Amino acid sequence: MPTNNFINKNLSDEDIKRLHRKMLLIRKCEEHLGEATKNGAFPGAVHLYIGQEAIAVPLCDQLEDTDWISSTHRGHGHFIAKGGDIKQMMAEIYGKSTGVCGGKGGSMHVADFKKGIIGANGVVAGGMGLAVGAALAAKMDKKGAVSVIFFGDGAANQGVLMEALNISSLWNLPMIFVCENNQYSEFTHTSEVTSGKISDRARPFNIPTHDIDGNNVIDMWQASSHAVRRGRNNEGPTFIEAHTYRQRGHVEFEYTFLSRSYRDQSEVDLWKRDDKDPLLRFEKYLLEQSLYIKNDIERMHKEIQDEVDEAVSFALNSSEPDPETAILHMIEE
Amino acid sequence: MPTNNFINKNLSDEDIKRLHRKMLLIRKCEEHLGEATKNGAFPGAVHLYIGQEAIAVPLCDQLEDTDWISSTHRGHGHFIAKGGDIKQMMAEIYGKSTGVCGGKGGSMHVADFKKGIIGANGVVAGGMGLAVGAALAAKMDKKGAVSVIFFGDGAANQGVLMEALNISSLWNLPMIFVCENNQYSEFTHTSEVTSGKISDRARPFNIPTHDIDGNNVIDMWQASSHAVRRGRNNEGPTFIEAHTYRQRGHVEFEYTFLSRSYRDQSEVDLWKRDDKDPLLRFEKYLLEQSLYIKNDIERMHKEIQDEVDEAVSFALNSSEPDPETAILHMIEE
Amino acid sequence: MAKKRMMPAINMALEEEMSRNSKVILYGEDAGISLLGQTTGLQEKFGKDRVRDTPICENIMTGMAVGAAAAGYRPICHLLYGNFIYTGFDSIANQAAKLKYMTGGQVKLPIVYMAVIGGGRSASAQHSDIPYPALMNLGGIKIVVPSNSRTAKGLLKSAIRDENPVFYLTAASGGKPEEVPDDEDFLLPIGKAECIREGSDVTIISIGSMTIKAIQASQELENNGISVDLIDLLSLLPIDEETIINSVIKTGKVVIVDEARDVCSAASHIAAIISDKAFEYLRAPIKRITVQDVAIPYAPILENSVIPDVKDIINTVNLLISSRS
Amino acid sequence: MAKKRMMPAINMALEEEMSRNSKVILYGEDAGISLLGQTTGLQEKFGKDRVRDTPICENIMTGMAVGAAAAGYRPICHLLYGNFIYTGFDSIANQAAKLKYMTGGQVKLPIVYMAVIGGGRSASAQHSDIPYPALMNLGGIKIVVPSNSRTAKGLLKSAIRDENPVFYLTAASGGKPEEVPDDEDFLLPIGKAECIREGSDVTIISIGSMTIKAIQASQELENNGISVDLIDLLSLLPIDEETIINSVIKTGKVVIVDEARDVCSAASHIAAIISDKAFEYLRAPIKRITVQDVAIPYAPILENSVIPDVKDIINTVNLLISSRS
Ligand SMILES: Cc1ncc(C[n+]2csc(CCOP(=O)(O)OP(=O)(O)O)c2C)c(N)n1
Ligand SMILES: Cc1ncc(C[n+]2csc(CCOP(=O)(O)OP(=O)(O)O)c2C)c(N)n1
Ligand SMILES: [Mg+2]
Ligand SMILES: [Mg+2]
Repeated sequence: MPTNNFINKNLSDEDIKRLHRKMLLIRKCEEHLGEATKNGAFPGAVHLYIGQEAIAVPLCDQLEDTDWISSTHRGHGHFIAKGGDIKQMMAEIYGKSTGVCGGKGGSMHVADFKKGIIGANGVVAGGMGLAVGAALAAKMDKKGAVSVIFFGDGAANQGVLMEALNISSLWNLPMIFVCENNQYSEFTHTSEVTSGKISDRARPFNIPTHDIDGNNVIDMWQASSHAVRRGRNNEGPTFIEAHTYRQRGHVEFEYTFLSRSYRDQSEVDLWKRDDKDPLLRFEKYLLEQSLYIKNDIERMHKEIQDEVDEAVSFALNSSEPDPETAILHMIEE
Repeated sequence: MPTNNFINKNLSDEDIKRLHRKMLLIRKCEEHLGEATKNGAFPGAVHLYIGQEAIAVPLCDQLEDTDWISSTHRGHGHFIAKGGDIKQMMAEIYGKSTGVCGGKGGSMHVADFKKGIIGANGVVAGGMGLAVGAALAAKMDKKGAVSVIFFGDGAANQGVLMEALNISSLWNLPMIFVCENNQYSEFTHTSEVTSGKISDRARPFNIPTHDIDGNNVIDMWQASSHAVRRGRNNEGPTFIEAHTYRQRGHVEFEYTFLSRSYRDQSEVDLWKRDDKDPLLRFEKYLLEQSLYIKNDIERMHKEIQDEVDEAVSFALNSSEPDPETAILHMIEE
Repeated sequence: MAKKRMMPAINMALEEEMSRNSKVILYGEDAGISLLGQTTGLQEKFGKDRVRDTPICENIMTGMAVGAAAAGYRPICHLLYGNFIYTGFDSIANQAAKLKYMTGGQVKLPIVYMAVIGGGRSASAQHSDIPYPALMNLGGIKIVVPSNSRTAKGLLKSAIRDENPVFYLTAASGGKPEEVPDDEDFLLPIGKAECIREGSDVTIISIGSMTIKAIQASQELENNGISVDLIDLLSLLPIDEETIINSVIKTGKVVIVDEARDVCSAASHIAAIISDKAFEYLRAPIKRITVQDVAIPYAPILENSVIPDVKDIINTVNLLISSRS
Repeated sequence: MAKKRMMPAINMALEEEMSRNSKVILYGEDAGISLLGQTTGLQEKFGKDRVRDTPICENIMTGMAVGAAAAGYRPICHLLYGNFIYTGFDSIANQAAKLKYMTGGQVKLPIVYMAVIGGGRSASAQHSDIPYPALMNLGGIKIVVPSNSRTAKGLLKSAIRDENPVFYLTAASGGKPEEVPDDEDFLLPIGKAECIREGSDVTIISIGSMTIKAIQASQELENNGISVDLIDLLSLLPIDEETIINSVIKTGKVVIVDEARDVCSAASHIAAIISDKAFEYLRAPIKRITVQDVAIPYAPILENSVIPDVKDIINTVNLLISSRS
């Protein structure tokens, strides 16, 4: 998988730089969370998106606030990619009153409906129905909005996927199915729990599929562009299987409670290399294409790191939620 | 669909006659129930198997008591085909103490575990998990037993089907999936609620499929024979989509409560003709092949009718269940 | 005002609300032709866009309602029978009941989940359950159980206008025709019980299908000189604690009639409320008349033996009245 | 006898029962490596045939257990978190709980459904539910909720040997190490509560995770001269009515501590039983200490504010004791 397989047909330099920036923002946020969780800086567990940034970013880049996304327990990346505010996200994960959910949701429930972010979801494949429902609404609104479900290879084994494919196809819904096949479902390799090729599961429903390298941001941009176009033009659903790799544990800190390892460190290391890791590959490409010089990239890293640090400070400096708020928001009065 | 497309490669005359007898037995039972329900002869509603006999019979003919079947709300045919006792079935539907479930289950729950009949099921696709569980048991027992799930075209839209396909394929279970596509799901034509071809849904899981004329008893026998052989030899699951037609209403008596019709009578009539109806087609073939003369068939009809009448008398003459038994059997004490 | 049975009353409410607000949409299996009669004619009137026939897939149907509601619609998800609520339970319990809370109140979820419940028709165990006990603990939803055509109309209209997921559960066994107001704004408040008959000797609290039996029983009891305060509960979430407690203050004796199985039934929770908040007014044990913990059997003689009937109510009240204190 | 935490105690019971009976099989997501520790090492010991890693598909997992049990095995279906019981609810409610009954008792269904439940770990709403209120009404199943390592072992072994579907629900938040008998036939009877401490002023009934808090509270109360009869309920289906009622006869005052949301909680049903069958012995309102009807929030300060704690128990008991009568 050499870097020169980035074949860019549609993207301007501006576009490319914007994608890079977003991917980097996700990476830095996640790296912070990975570090901070070791010190117990925030209360809950986190599932990090590191290594999968090239999936959410190019797709969400083509979406508006009026489009919908619904995602997974590994949902920070989707939230950020769709324009979620990282201050509010950090504050949420830190369990603060200024969090996007007021401290009620935490990492697995970051959501911002104003921005079309239905949110992360703690139930595997739990976001599927939500996304299809939003797609139905989008279809009925006739304003060309689309709805995206991000889900894992593990989630692809939940039957609700088949129900979603059937109904999306039948009703010609503006649905975009994005299976992020990161090769693991918790601690089990996909091949042990998944029969056949996941993208083939869309075929019986005559849904166009893309089976792509999810660590190649341009490939993902192109597949997304096709899917978004179809949705906007009322041409129906599209299925993307994006092959990638989960560089981090299923959940941070898992080595503290697992009785044994489940994959070789060498495998992980392989995927962190600059010909595999989506960000490093992309940066290599940026340099090769002379879109940036090394200095620019360093500057970008610093700039983004500052942004993340600021978000973390915001979270740290925010107040705890008022316990009185715990009983609010179950019911609309 | 001319009758001469019965291409018999494996069946002896004895086999053929046995299949005919079983199909006729189902037909006569169901005809009785269709008539009797008009007079309110028994308490619950019935969903009749008329027109689908060529599916359950040739498959179950190749099964032993140690093999399992799990079926649907339209389950009398499967029960009889697998060797269920028609006296006990009639008594059950008549709500009597001698019923196979002691009057607790009724039409939608006829079952006989001693005979491998997990039973009919009132929840669409509800039998899927039960059959897969039995297949797992069969696999672990290593005695070559197989497990069959009969389900409708409507049930094929329940996500649990995909879960069943995945796990059966992964674990190489001796499962036989039989989708009886009778073109209707209640009052809705399959095409309106089902995207694509149902048998294609097994393909992503690399499960061999048969897409056959379910009104052709020999075709169904052959497909079943392949499926059963695979199961017995530990070669894994097989999927059969058997195309047929629901000659009766979804439920008997539906015209009394539906506000409008949902299909043309001419369509129904077409499928009742002797080149379409599985029993009539089969009888025509029996005559053509000189396996029977007309007289034999008439004799058979009478013989079977007597058998059914006897079962009905048994049911009618049986006592009501003792109300005290209502509180038994929830829990094994 | 005309006499209508339950299903036509429901149909009327649906038609009025769909006419009133174009954001109201409805979907379910055979919603067009209508298996049970609630939705008859709606597809013809409002089109296949707003009244949709779905495949059989309760699992996603319940979740779709949440997504569509979050995106601005007011979906009515028709689940046919109460037992199929279980089939779609995941999205109900994990999404519909919690999404608003988990996201800090960001979203409104105006959803109606509709189904018929209960026995009495030899439909056996998988078509006769009373599913509300499994729903009542979830929080984040409302539950209404009308007892007749009038309350069926008034509560459905309120449910459709409510900004929360509301379970709208009506007795499968129907009921008698009854006067139903034509008023297009005839709303009954969710969370409010109705006192059907005032009395002083005993409180009977009834739910859904049991109300008609409780009315009959109260009549007979009255004929024997026992004065019944009869409360038709109508809403299970929220429960009208005030009406219940005020009645107990008057009578000091309570019988609760619920077609659910006994353990963790609505009746249990009502008893718990009373034994906490109205303890000092109680003058006798709180009696629950429910289904013993069995599934609903098929044969009528068995089914009748497990579902509470008028005689059960009368006997229980008589026992309570004759007990000392 | 050695001190063990909850998970190792569960692991021990699983290993003993799987060794004892080759028909016992176990499956679940990552059952081999074990996310939570219950099943650690079992796959290595018993092989991939008897200890299976499943895909994520709770919907069929719960149903498969029924089929495998009907066909002669004793499956343990590991569902990880209590919230995923909802994901597999259809086959639980419509099949496991009813199949025996619907078929006139033809079949035995020796199944264990296993999950961790409850909050206290900032796991938020979809990983912290107490699902038993949704299960208790179903009938046809049993439910046990051990409170520590010893009861965890004894009840799991009984659950595996039981001929019915048993829900085996343990607190996700674990607990302290405690003595666990090595005895391979150490069984605790399902349906039997344990009286942890004898007293005369007030009965405290606690469930699962709440028992440890109730013990602490009882201790403190005792220090202040209030004598507590503390019952660790252990089984929710069936409920040990006898032990409960005998205690109420002694004390006349009851507090029930349940980590479930309040409406239709186990606490509600226990209150209902008492207010019916032990009414004449009651000398004060029956108090429930439960979670208000909210989902479990993420931030610790919020979560702590909704989950019952030692102070809540003490305050409630004090109030009850100081009330007249
Ligand atoms: C319904 C449900 N079952 C099980 C779990 C536990 N669980 C959380 S994440 C996970 C694996 C998900 O794998 P995948 O979909 O591939 O996503 P990834 O973690 O790789 O991003 C499991 C089993 C859950 N959260 N929800
Ligand atoms: C879970 C569930 N949803 C809905 C129903 C109501 N229902 C009963 S039969 C049926 C249609 C089934 O169609 P199909 O599977 O094709 O079987 P057929 O009746 O044609 O034999 C429906 C929707 C049900 N019984 N169970
Ligand atoms: Mg994965
Ligand atoms: Mg059909």
